[in-house]
Amino acid sequence: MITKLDKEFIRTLARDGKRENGRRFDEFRPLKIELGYAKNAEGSALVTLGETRVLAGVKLSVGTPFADTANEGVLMVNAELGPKASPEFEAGPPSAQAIELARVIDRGIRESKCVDLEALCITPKEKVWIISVDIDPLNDGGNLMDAGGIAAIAALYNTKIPKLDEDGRPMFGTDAGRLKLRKIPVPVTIYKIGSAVVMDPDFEEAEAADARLTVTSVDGFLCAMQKGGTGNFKSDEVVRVVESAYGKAAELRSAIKDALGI
Amino acid sequence: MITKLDKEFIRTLARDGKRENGRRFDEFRPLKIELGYAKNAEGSALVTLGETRVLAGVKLSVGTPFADTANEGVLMVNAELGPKASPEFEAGPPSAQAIELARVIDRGIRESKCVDLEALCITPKEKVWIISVDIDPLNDGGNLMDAGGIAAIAALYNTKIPKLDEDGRPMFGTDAGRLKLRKIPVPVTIYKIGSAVVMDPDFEEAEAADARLTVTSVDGFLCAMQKGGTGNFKSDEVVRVVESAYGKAAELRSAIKDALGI
Amino acid sequence: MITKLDKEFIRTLARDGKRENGRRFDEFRPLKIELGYAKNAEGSALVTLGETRVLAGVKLSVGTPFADTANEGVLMVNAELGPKASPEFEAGPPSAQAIELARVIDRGIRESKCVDLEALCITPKEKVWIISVDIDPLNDGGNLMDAGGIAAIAALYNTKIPKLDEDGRPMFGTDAGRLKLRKIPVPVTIYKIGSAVVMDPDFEEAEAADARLTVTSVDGFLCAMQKGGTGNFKSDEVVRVVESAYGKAAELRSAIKDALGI
Amino acid sequence: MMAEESKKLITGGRRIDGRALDEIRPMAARTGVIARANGSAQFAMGDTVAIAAVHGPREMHPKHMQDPVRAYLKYTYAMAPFATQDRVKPGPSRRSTEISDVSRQAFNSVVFLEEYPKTGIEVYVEVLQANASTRCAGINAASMALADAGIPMADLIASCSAGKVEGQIVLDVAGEEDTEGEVDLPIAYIPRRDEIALLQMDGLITLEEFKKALELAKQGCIKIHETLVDALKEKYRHIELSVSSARSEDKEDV
Amino acid sequence: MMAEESKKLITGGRRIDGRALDEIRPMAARTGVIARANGSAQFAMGDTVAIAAVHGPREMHPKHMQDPVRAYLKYTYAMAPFATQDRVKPGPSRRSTEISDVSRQAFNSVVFLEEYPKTGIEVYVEVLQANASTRCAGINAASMALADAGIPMADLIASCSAGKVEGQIVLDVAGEEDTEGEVDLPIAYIPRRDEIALLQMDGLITLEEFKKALELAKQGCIKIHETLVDALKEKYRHIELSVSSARSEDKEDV
Amino acid sequence: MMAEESKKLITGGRRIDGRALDEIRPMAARTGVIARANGSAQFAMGDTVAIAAVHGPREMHPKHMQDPVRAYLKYTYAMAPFATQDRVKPGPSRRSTEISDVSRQAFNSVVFLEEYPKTGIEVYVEVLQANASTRCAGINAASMALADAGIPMADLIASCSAGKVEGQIVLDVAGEEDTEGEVDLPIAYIPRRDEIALLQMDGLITLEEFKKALELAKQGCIKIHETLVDALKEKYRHIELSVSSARSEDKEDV
Repeated sequence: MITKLDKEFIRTLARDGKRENGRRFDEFRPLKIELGYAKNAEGSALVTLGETRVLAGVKLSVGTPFADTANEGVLMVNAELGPKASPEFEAGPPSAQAIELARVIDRGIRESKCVDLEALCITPKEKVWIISVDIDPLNDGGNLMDAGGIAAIAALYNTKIPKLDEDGRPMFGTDAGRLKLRKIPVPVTIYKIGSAVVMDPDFEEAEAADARLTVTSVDGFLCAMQKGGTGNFKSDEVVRVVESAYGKAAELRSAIKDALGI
Repeated sequence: MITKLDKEFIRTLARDGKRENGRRFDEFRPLKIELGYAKNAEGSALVTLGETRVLAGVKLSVGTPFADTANEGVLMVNAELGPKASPEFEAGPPSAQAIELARVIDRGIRESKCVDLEALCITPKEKVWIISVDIDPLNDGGNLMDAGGIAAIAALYNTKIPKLDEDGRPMFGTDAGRLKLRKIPVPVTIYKIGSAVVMDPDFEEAEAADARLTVTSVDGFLCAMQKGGTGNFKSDEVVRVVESAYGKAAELRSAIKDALGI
Repeated sequence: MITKLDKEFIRTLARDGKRENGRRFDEFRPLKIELGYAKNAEGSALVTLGETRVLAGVKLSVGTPFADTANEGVLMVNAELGPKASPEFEAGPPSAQAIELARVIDRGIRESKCVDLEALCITPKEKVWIISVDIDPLNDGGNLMDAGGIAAIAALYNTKIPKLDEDGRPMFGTDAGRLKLRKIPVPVTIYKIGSAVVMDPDFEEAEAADARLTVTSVDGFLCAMQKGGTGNFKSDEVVRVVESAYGKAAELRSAIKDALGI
Repeated sequence: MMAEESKKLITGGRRIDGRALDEIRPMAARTGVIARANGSAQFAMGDTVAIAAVHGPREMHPKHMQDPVRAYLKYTYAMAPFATQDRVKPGPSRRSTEISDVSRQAFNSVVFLEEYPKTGIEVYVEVLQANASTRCAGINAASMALADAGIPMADLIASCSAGKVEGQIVLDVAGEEDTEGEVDLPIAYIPRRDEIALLQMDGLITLEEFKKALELAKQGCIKIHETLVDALKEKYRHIELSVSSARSEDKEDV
Repeated sequence: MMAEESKKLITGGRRIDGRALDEIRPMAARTGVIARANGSAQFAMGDTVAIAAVHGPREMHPKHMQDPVRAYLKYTYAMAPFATQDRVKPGPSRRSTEISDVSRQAFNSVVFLEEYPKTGIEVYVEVLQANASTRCAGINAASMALADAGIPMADLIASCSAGKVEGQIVLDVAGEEDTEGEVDLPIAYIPRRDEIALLQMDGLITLEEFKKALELAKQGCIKIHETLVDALKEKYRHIELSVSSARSEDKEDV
Repeated sequence: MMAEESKKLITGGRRIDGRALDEIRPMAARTGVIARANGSAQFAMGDTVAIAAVHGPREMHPKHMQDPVRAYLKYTYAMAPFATQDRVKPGPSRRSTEISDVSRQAFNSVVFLEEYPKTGIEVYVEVLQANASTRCAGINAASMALADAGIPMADLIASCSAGKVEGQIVLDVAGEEDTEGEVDLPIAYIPRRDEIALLQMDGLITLEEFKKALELAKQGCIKIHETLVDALKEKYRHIELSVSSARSEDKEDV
């Protein structure tokens, strides 16, 4: 946690249009994506945004589909805010914060329909691929939501589908082809500090914020949103903020595509 | 919790043959049963006993039978004492009190054999109906045991069995016939306050009681009993108390039948 | 827990080559094995080592094998340090101590290959025997590790495999033959008290110890080891200690064989 | 398959349940439904029914969570096991944990928590019947229950969802619109401050559509806010009546 | 099927295991079986065996559960994993939670808890072998263990069950009577006060049959009470012996 | 089957990955990898990678676990869900609980806990990639992280495993050696004191083989110890550089 004084300082700066780190309000820290960082995952990516580092890993397994989507694979996103990443995180079952992180990233991916779940059906009603995306923050330097969302999509992009043995069990390490992504959903979270709105806060800025709005979008469409924090947005402010998040996502998307070599 | 003084007052009144609410010792509060209160349940009933309100809902699903009763459906009763119903109830896994409530109601229903479990077999050894009865107290105004037991049996009486689709899964909202009840088991709990024994206590009376005995009966037979509380009954007192509970149950049963339109 | 003074006393004695109980450093308390102590178990043994009493029970069930050992039965060892056995043990899920106890005993049995798991396959890939060994300490008088390990192996030796009914379910109480043991793995734990090393400590000695090393062995081979405690062993000391544990195990093994009537 | 394709959710500006695009389902709002709570309410919009109880302000447990300068607001959203087609296992789920958390944050901005330092104010919401927009119904019930408990707030929060169904923006999605529709956008709104206290969105929507949906949801909240206020007035009318009749009795005594 | 029908549980006034209708299975009772407990005992009736340990009175954890005027009595009933045909998963179940609770309430009425304010008295019962009436065996073991721990009680509680088998009222149901019988009625009884401290009943029984079964169970408890008392006397006999021999040694010292 | 039999793990004194019998896989060690921890490090041996963070010394929660004379050392070993072939369910397992406990005990003997009474020192180890010897890699990472946090220790602990593969004693088992090999013997060693702080062993091994394996593992630990020291020197070199450059700046200021 940061002190009341630090919080005040950040808010005063923000009122004057400034950030302690010298960045513009809508300026992200340098983004770095390392694909294949975790070799036992079918896909993985380490995303660095300044001091923030988030590792995402994708594991595949074979299981039964849900009854109401009997011809589709299953996608699950999980996040743990393990105490290694921050002195604030506690051991134990996922906190509300970790659950929100996972669910917001999950919805961004799911609603964008970027993964063709029908292509992950092996035998209708019986066998489908289960995709588990695990978000593992290594250091919480602020803005885990965006870093985690980018790590998840990069890890999915990096995913190789294993071949199946004669009993229909995956042979890990083999490669029967890449998981195909139809779109690149990108989350951008806007933080409200006093009356200012900033992007990609570092840890102290995130702590000083009153509210945040995560907007995940693909080309042409918003696909998921989530407001958080005990402060609020005016209703016209929401519209402005969503527009700027959508614009920034387009910018980030081309950086991500460069990093992925698309 | 009530104060020691309130407790003393209730006990003194009871010694003099009186109740603060003016009722006779064996007098129940007005009983009201609203069937079908929860529309997404296959059966439901809201039971009102004075300030006490208990909602019971029945959900059906298809599952595998237990190995030792391969030709029978499965009946399960569950109760949660969620904090909404009383400032005394705590969040978290079911307390001993909630477990006892569920199990005593469960035994009353099960031992009476009022539900024909064999009629709930779909395919022997493979597929049977699973009946889940959930007891959900909305307000704990005393005597949850009897209100809950009546709500459970009324909800079962209200239950429609859904049709099955071609994959053998229930089509919720459809109606393939009523769940048939062969009997109406009714629990009556006797509370011992000092040397007095009262029925249907309100919250304060229940708190002031030393012991209680729940007697569930059907026409001609007792079917389940449970003593609770840290006080005791003399052995001849038990016999008298059981007799009066059995008598009162017959009285309540005709009121219930009226309410159910039987 | 024992007092600091008691601890000091035990350590001082040990420095002088003595034990309060008068035993030699490498002297076990009298060992007693009662087979078949728990009649509803397929196999059981109550082991007494002085005041220490440990009951082990074996239950068999039919289940599916692990995918990577599709032709083998499954062996599981579990231990609970229930509060009955000691004022120090707490209620709740297994403590780290209980988990270690179970896992060390498990490895001793598993690595010795004394149980022929392939003989426990009923139908490859589909049905195998699941052997659950439960370690249930009745009184913690020190050295639960060795007493528990001996109880486990004696209980396995005592195990009758039930016949299967026409549905392939075990008919408990019937006898289709004994579980065969190919070897008798015996754990011996060496405790380091100051610079002394003692075997089979009573409760106070175990509390006063800095470190321990459990060495499980069969004829000719070590099969599992585990160091515990916040103190350490010098590296040459480890070698000496392992040798003496191996020697003592041979001695105990013949006592155990006598008790089992082999 | 063909049958499904031919089934239209919107025909001639009317929805499958007969509503206009900007029409909320019939509402029912009532306070004082749980006698042993400090405050309580039940709120229904169509077949979605939620009940809320408020305990406190009371001593906060565990003690280390006491805040010396304000009350701690706890908000628990839960489903009755029989509220949906498939039975809901009791106990918190990931979904309910998230909804509880965003709802708690929404109320944090209106409840005057500083008035009750060191205490806990506990809001328990249970969905008795679910047909879409359950978090909205829960917030509306909780709003009334907090008012019923006499806990001071800057305003009543009202909550409503908009959605996109067959390409059209509609208010208060329900039934097949929920399962077949393209977008769900639940918000919570504070009319007096024109503030959005909760906002979640799922599904593909353009910026222009979003603006339209947000505005529609806001208008829905304003209507719901009126309903909540009316229900609370009803309560106070009863109290007033009792007070006046008490006065009459006083007179008779004289 | 035919075989089952022809199998009679009662023939000529004798039960399948040879007992008379009002006969308890052979009992074995022993104290001091767990050296590191303050008090302990093992009680068997036929193939049902329970062991009990008592820790305390000792400081109560967690502190907020301390009662300033009396000890808190904790009672935990558990099954050993290998006590039944199907392995019992360790940890509390709904069944064991209920049995623990009704047993705790029973002992609350006889233990002089006021003698040890702020402390906890913890009773741990484990069923090592189950063949019906396990809660009864547990209570009998716990009774002795509490006495063995020197904790003052108004009386020893004794527990026994009656049942209805092929229409006849029998004492101490066991084996196939348990699975095939019609009624199970476990009670706990305090002879000195003629009080019923625990009573549960399952199965269809008439009022008249119930009266008969209750009376039979009560008589069973009285017999068991004698067994418990004898087992405790045995213990004190040992202590007396040790004391006298200690005295002899004293003399020798002189 | 035949293929398996013909596959040799050791041929001509060389292992399947080309290493000599007494050769450790390539190592990579780095400190300061988690900015918000007091100390942190990452350690890799071949494809086994572990990361460690140290928080504290800081106030110990819960309070009743505070030790008035020394710090409480907490050690948590965990696997990333994607660290192995089959996904690892998050949360502690029996395996991870045991490894955490024996690792904690090992560090207890070197950390000067008396310097920080009443506090907690928390070590969190996560295996990012598992290819055998994960507890060893974890201990090596933790050793560096503790040093990086400036927590005084008698020595750095180094950890390595030996094994028996096709009857031969080898150092740092990996890959198919782990699944097909006969014995795994992980140890943790404190070179300055010649003490074994952790020792576990699985598999059939003779006394003579054990002596040889223990000696080999010890030699492995000594080599790893050098790597850890070098990585820490690297860190201090950076600090020194910063300090000298800071001094230069100071000068310039003058």
